[in-house]
Amino acid sequence: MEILPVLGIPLLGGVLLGLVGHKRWAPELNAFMSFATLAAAAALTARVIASGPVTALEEQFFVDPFNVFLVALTAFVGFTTSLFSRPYMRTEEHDGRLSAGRLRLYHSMYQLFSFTMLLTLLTNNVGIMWVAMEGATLSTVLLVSLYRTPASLEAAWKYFILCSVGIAQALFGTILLYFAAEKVLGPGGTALLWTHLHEVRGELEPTVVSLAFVFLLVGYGTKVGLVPLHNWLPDAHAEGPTPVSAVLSGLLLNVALYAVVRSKVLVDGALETGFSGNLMMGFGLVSVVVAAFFLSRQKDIKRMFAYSSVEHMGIMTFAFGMGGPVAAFAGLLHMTVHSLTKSAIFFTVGHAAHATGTQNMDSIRGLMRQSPTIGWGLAIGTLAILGMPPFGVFTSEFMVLTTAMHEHSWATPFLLVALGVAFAAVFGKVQPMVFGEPTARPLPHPPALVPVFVHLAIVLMLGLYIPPYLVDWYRQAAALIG
Amino acid sequence: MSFSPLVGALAATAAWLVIGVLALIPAGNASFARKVAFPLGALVGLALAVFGLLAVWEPTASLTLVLGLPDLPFHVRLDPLAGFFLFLLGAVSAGISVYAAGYFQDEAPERLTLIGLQYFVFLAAMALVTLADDAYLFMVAWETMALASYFLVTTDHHQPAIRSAGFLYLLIAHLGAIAILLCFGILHGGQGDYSFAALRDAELTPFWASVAFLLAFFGFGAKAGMLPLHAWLPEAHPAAPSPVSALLSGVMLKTAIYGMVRVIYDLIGSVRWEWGVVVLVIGAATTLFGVLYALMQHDLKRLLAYHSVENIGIILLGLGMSMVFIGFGHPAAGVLGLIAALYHTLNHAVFKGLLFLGAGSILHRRGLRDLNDMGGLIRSMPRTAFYFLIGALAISALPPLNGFVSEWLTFQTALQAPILGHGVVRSLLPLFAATLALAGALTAMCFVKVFGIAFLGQPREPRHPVRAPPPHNGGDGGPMERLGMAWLAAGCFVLGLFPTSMLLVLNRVGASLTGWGLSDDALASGWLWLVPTTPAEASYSPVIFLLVIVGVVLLTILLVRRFYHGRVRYSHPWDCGFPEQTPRMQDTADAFGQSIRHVFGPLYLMKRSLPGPDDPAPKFTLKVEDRHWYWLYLPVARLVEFVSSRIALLQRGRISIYLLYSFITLIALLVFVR
Amino acid sequence: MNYAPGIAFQILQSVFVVLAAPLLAGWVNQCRAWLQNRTAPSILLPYYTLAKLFHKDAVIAEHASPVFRLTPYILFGCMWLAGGIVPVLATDLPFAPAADIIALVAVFALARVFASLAAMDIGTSFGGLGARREMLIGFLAEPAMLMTLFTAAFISGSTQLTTIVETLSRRELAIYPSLAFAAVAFLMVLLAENARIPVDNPTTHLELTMVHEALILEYSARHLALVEWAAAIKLFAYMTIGFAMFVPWGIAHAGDWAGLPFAVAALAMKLALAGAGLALIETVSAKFRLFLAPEFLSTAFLLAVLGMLTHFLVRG
Amino acid sequence: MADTVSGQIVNLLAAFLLLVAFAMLSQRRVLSLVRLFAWQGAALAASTLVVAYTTAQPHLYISAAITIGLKVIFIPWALHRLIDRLDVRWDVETLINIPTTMLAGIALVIFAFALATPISQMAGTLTRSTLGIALACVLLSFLMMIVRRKAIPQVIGFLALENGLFFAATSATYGMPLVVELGVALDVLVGTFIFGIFFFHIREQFESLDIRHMEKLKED
Repeated sequence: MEILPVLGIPLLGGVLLGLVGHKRWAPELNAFMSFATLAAAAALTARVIASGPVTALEEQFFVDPFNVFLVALTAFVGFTTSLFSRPYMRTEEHDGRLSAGRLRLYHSMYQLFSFTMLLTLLTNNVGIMWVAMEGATLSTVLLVSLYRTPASLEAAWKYFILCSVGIAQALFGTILLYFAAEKVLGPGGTALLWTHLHEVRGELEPTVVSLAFVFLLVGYGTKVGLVPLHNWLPDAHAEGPTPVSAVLSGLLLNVALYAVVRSKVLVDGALETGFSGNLMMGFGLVSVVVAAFFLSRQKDIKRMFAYSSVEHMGIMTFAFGMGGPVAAFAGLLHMTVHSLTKSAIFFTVGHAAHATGTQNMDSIRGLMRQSPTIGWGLAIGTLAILGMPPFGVFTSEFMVLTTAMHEHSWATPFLLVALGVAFAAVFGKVQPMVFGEPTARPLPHPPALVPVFVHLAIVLMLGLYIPPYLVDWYRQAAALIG
Repeated sequence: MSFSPLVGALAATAAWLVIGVLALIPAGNASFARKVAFPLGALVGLALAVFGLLAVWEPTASLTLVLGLPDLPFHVRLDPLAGFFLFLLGAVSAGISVYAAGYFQDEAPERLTLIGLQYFVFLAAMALVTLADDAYLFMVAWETMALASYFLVTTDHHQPAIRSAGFLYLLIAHLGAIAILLCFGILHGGQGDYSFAALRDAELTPFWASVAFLLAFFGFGAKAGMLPLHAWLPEAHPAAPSPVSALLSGVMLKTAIYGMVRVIYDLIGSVRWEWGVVVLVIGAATTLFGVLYALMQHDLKRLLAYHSVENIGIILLGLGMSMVFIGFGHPAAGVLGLIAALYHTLNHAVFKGLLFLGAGSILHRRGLRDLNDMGGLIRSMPRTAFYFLIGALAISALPPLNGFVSEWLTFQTALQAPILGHGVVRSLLPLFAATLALAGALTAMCFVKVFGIAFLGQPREPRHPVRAPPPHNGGDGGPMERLGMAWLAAGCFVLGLFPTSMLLVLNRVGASLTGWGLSDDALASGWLWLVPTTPAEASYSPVIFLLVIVGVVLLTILLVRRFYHGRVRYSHPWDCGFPEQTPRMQDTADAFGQSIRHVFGPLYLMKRSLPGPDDPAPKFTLKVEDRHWYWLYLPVARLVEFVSSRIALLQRGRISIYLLYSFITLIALLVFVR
Repeated sequence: MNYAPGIAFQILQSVFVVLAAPLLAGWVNQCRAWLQNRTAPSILLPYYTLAKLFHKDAVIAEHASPVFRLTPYILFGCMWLAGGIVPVLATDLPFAPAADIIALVAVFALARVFASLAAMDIGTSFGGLGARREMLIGFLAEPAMLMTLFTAAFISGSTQLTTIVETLSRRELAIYPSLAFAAVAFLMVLLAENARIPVDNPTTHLELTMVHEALILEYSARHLALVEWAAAIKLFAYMTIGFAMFVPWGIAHAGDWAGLPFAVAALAMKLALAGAGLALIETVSAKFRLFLAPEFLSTAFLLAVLGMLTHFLVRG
Repeated sequence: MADTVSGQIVNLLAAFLLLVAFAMLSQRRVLSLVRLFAWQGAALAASTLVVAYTTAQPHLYISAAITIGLKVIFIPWALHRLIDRLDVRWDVETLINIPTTMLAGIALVIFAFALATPISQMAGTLTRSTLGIALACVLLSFLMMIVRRKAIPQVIGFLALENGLFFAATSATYGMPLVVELGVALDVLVGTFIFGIFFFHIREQFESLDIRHMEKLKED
């Protein structure tokens, strides 16, 4: 049973670090636990590739090509973020911003957070998925307010209130789904299991399911950061410590979108009309355009990249909204390359903020001159996230744009204008930071930049050549999404 | 698979990439990059040129690589058009790489390794753009080219001006790429994948074909420096190190022209004459604007960049005429126009590369960049002066060099106007030829100014601090630099004196695109006479030109020495008897352009500061600005600023408002669902 | 066709043009003197000045570059080539296909560029002034010149001077409105290019007004002789281009020795009339200030364009 | 079956729950707000017990027990202690005056009923008619969160929202499976605990629990 270690290790890590999180070697333990999770996830992935979808513990857990690659991605980025957080947290402690006690909280919450995310991905029970999602929110709220500054408290409060209310609506959606399923599958626990729901989705009651989808979309949409519901995202991602921002931007948004797509699959089966697809496309398009115009007014670097996350989540939602094998393939690929690139960017941003002592973009200058690795990492990462070929982000954007052009040609001009404005805004701000006379000071602890260049190398590879097993992995998942 | 030019070209591109990566090795004070990389790159360039030429004569070869998207692997194709542009890329980059070997000798190792990597990635990307046969590989190569050249332009990024130039360059390149992507989308029409073959046989309604044309024209035009979207070119090209500026101006602009020809002639196929008129109007405007603003510059590299804008205008004139003729159903004259445009593309690559290398030598050896600081350089840099003179004569379209041949062909195309049916267009065409003549004459004036002020006359004392102290004796460049310049100068001569060989190559390219070739007695005219249509109509023999002039010059010198004594007496310059002759009494670069400012006054946006009568330190400053900044670029920036400030109201910071947004969205959707 | 007579004719014409040019210059000076009722210098005066100059020692500035010393020979070579191409005595010469009218205009442009460069070489203020003014007039005159030549090219369907002469001389004596416009435009361009009175005074040394003189200020002895000779040939060539386009009758065909004496006579008569006309224009009009030259030449350009448009409209 | 005694009792309790929701919306003092919340919890527990008794579903007893334990005893007690420790006794200001909020509330109830009627016909459960009321409770507590200016009333609004959801679950489908019920209850518990921590931090940073201090993170 490969599923249990994948969930057990982070839970154990959370508890263990809860006890010894304040010790000097706590970051190493944290990294080791994340590595163990990665190893377990790799074993699970190998098994799913070999023998197809797996269910465990009398169908409470379910793994198919769609969520196994997300599990692998979550474990991998979780591990690289833990590597990055070692020097980062030590520098924070060295600068006196964090006490040992808070580090203990940080490390235990970090492991619990990856546990909740993996649980959301692996569970077959839609209710448990909601509970795990709520757990993810709870575990990161304290992390966002780790610094106890007025700004971080405000960010955490907004994050907690908005997300809890959002997720509460998702619970109502889940209840309606359960209600519609129970009429077909009869009472008992099986009505909440996604596999059963998937088989019987044709016979679900259309009106109830569409109502449920509205609540689910608005609920989980708040967690994804779609525009009218996105207000918490820039504050939460900017005020928390950078490893938290990296994990939030890189992974939590993907998991939320995974939940939305899972419910879209069910709703599509129930309703013949493209109701759910159009809704997601609408939200996606509005998110891309509004986020693009937000970018040019930012002063704080992490807030800017948070808005960039909103924009990319908009693109993914638009892609999954369009439906069809190519668009779904593009959405999955975009999920992967976005989380890899965005986490790499946050790593460099973390080190840059430490080197210059501020997150205000106007006073960060000459990174390349001060420390070429951080400078080049940020430059290449920014170019990758802006969709410049030969990086993978362009590949998925190319597929999204080309499919959009001949299915929904009315949407393409908006997308292209948004991409152009986003490029001008972000690159206009990052270029002066990377070039010019340095304002940075050397870091007390050497920056861990190996993860950055590993991520960017993978994204570059995905831009030029997607390995065949990854291709049919995505294809099966895309067929599943339909 | 058998060895074909396509495989050879791919091997050359791969070789460039390998050299680029190897150049990163910092061992031994970056010895690989310093000593081996650039000459090796030049050899690979030559090989690529040979493969390009071979490809023109061989049937089209195509290949699919294993890289790329799962359902759209990279397609690669080498047809005569791609072969010609590979030849251009290979030959010109060979000369520039040899020059770069000498130029980058004394670079700091960490800068040199980066320059080496980006330089060869840039070359490989350009080769890939020419070889690409599907929309995805084309876009990847296109933007990698923009990216690599961006990092080259911002090598010494400590100057704020260079940073803003780099940003503007990459921004407009990216917007252009977005327009091209949209054009491919429209061409696609819905079925099949995105390979060029599928795009070719997707039939389009005239409306969508025109939309695709406009998108392609402005997308590639943005990269070529066409009028409304040219503002980045005079900023970005001078900012780069000189060999890179030569590559940017000489070769990269040509990949934009290649893209334009590939999309309009090959992918869209059915060319309409209205498009030709649009291209002609914008081409004429670009030409005149480019040369008139070049005359106003006193920064040498900025002047050369404006001339690139002008020459792109000339190429567009040729293309426009060819599209008008093809649109009206006269493909024979259309092919002549296309050949004139492609010939000028090659010529411009050669002589603009040579001029930038010359400017590079002056900057590298003497640290001088502003024309008002130069003077009398011919005495200390005779060889550079000689090569620069050849480049100047070539760009001014003076016989017997190559610049004249392509302008002459463009004039011949214009003179085919009477066969057109449409009254207005028939009389418009010669007017466009007149703007070409005006631009040619103005270029001649501009390069008299450049050569006269920079190389001739007395050395002026530099007003701007000399940035790079001259590392050597301030004389001519090293052997490699001279070899690079000699190669391009020889190119000017060969292309000027033996145009018929290149005409045959271009005829095949034209035939592969439009299915029509030149008339057979044009092709049978032997190497001595260049005949575009029929010998009776027009013919031109550059060889006889040169022989007669050189013969007469030698004959006169002999006769004068024989019959009359050759005695010479050296004394002070006469200057109507004025005794104290100081260098400050010579013309400055701005003074030379004064008559142009007088004649074309309203075109310029002049900011002038005249000293008062009792000003102890009178200082006259003149700044000529480009109106387009105020017509197009700043209004767009202000619009984006306005929209984003309106949207920023969405995030006012109050949590109750955020909750309200969520609530209203929920209620709205629920109402919509019911 | 056998080349012998063609080459013989070619050499004959080239030598004839080079030798006759100073005669034409002398004739124009003589006519001007009579019109201004002063005693005219001998018609051979230009030959004497050339001979005198060739005997003197050349005085050159210390730091003159090779460009300065080579330019007189290059100017002479260019004008010699122009003389060889234009059908002065005979059409269909071996050199004729070497260059058409566009190449001819380019040859004059080449000569102008080298003259300006040589003027700037010594680094005196007058050299720069002369070069700037020469290029100003040059870049305005070239489009006008090309448009006049285009009109003739459209009528005869070719840009080769030989074909133009043959088609125009065979046509019956009809007055072409387009050619009339082109002729006036050509005359204005001729005046500007050869530094005649309305645009520039060939004989003046007044610094403020001189254009052509400023270019050759630094030359002396044999270099000055060659430059003056080239200027004379240029005037001769311009006149013969005018004859070829507007009064083409009487030019012999290459190779028929019988037609030669008649061609020479016809040429002499045309040149005499043209020289007198030029002298008349010079005495009647006064020199513009420099910045009226652009208006003068843009009217020339407008007339040429009008000529071309009438050709299209009238010809239909 | 619908009009049996238990059905009437459940409807009665549902009506009481709606009344409490309205009362909370218009309440001025924090302490009475907490007491109303406790009553709401009690009503919810009672209805769960009735449903458990009539449909003899064992897990409903457990869920009723959890509700009583959590929402009637522990959370109100915790809130009381917090209010004493933070001595936030003064009454609660609202953004919009009470009458307009009440009108909005009524509109929301009507909308909720219009939305829920098609679904309740299909529901086979005894308490299907109360689905509309549950949805109304959810929307009302949502509105309460929007209009409150202090942190604690906002949190109480959120907890009322959770109550509404629990009630919807029991009325639509006789409650969620036990493991989900436990999970949700755990989340609510941890949520309240974290809210408590936040109250102390906010109090320490801003000296008051007024949310208007927390408006600095915005786009200028």
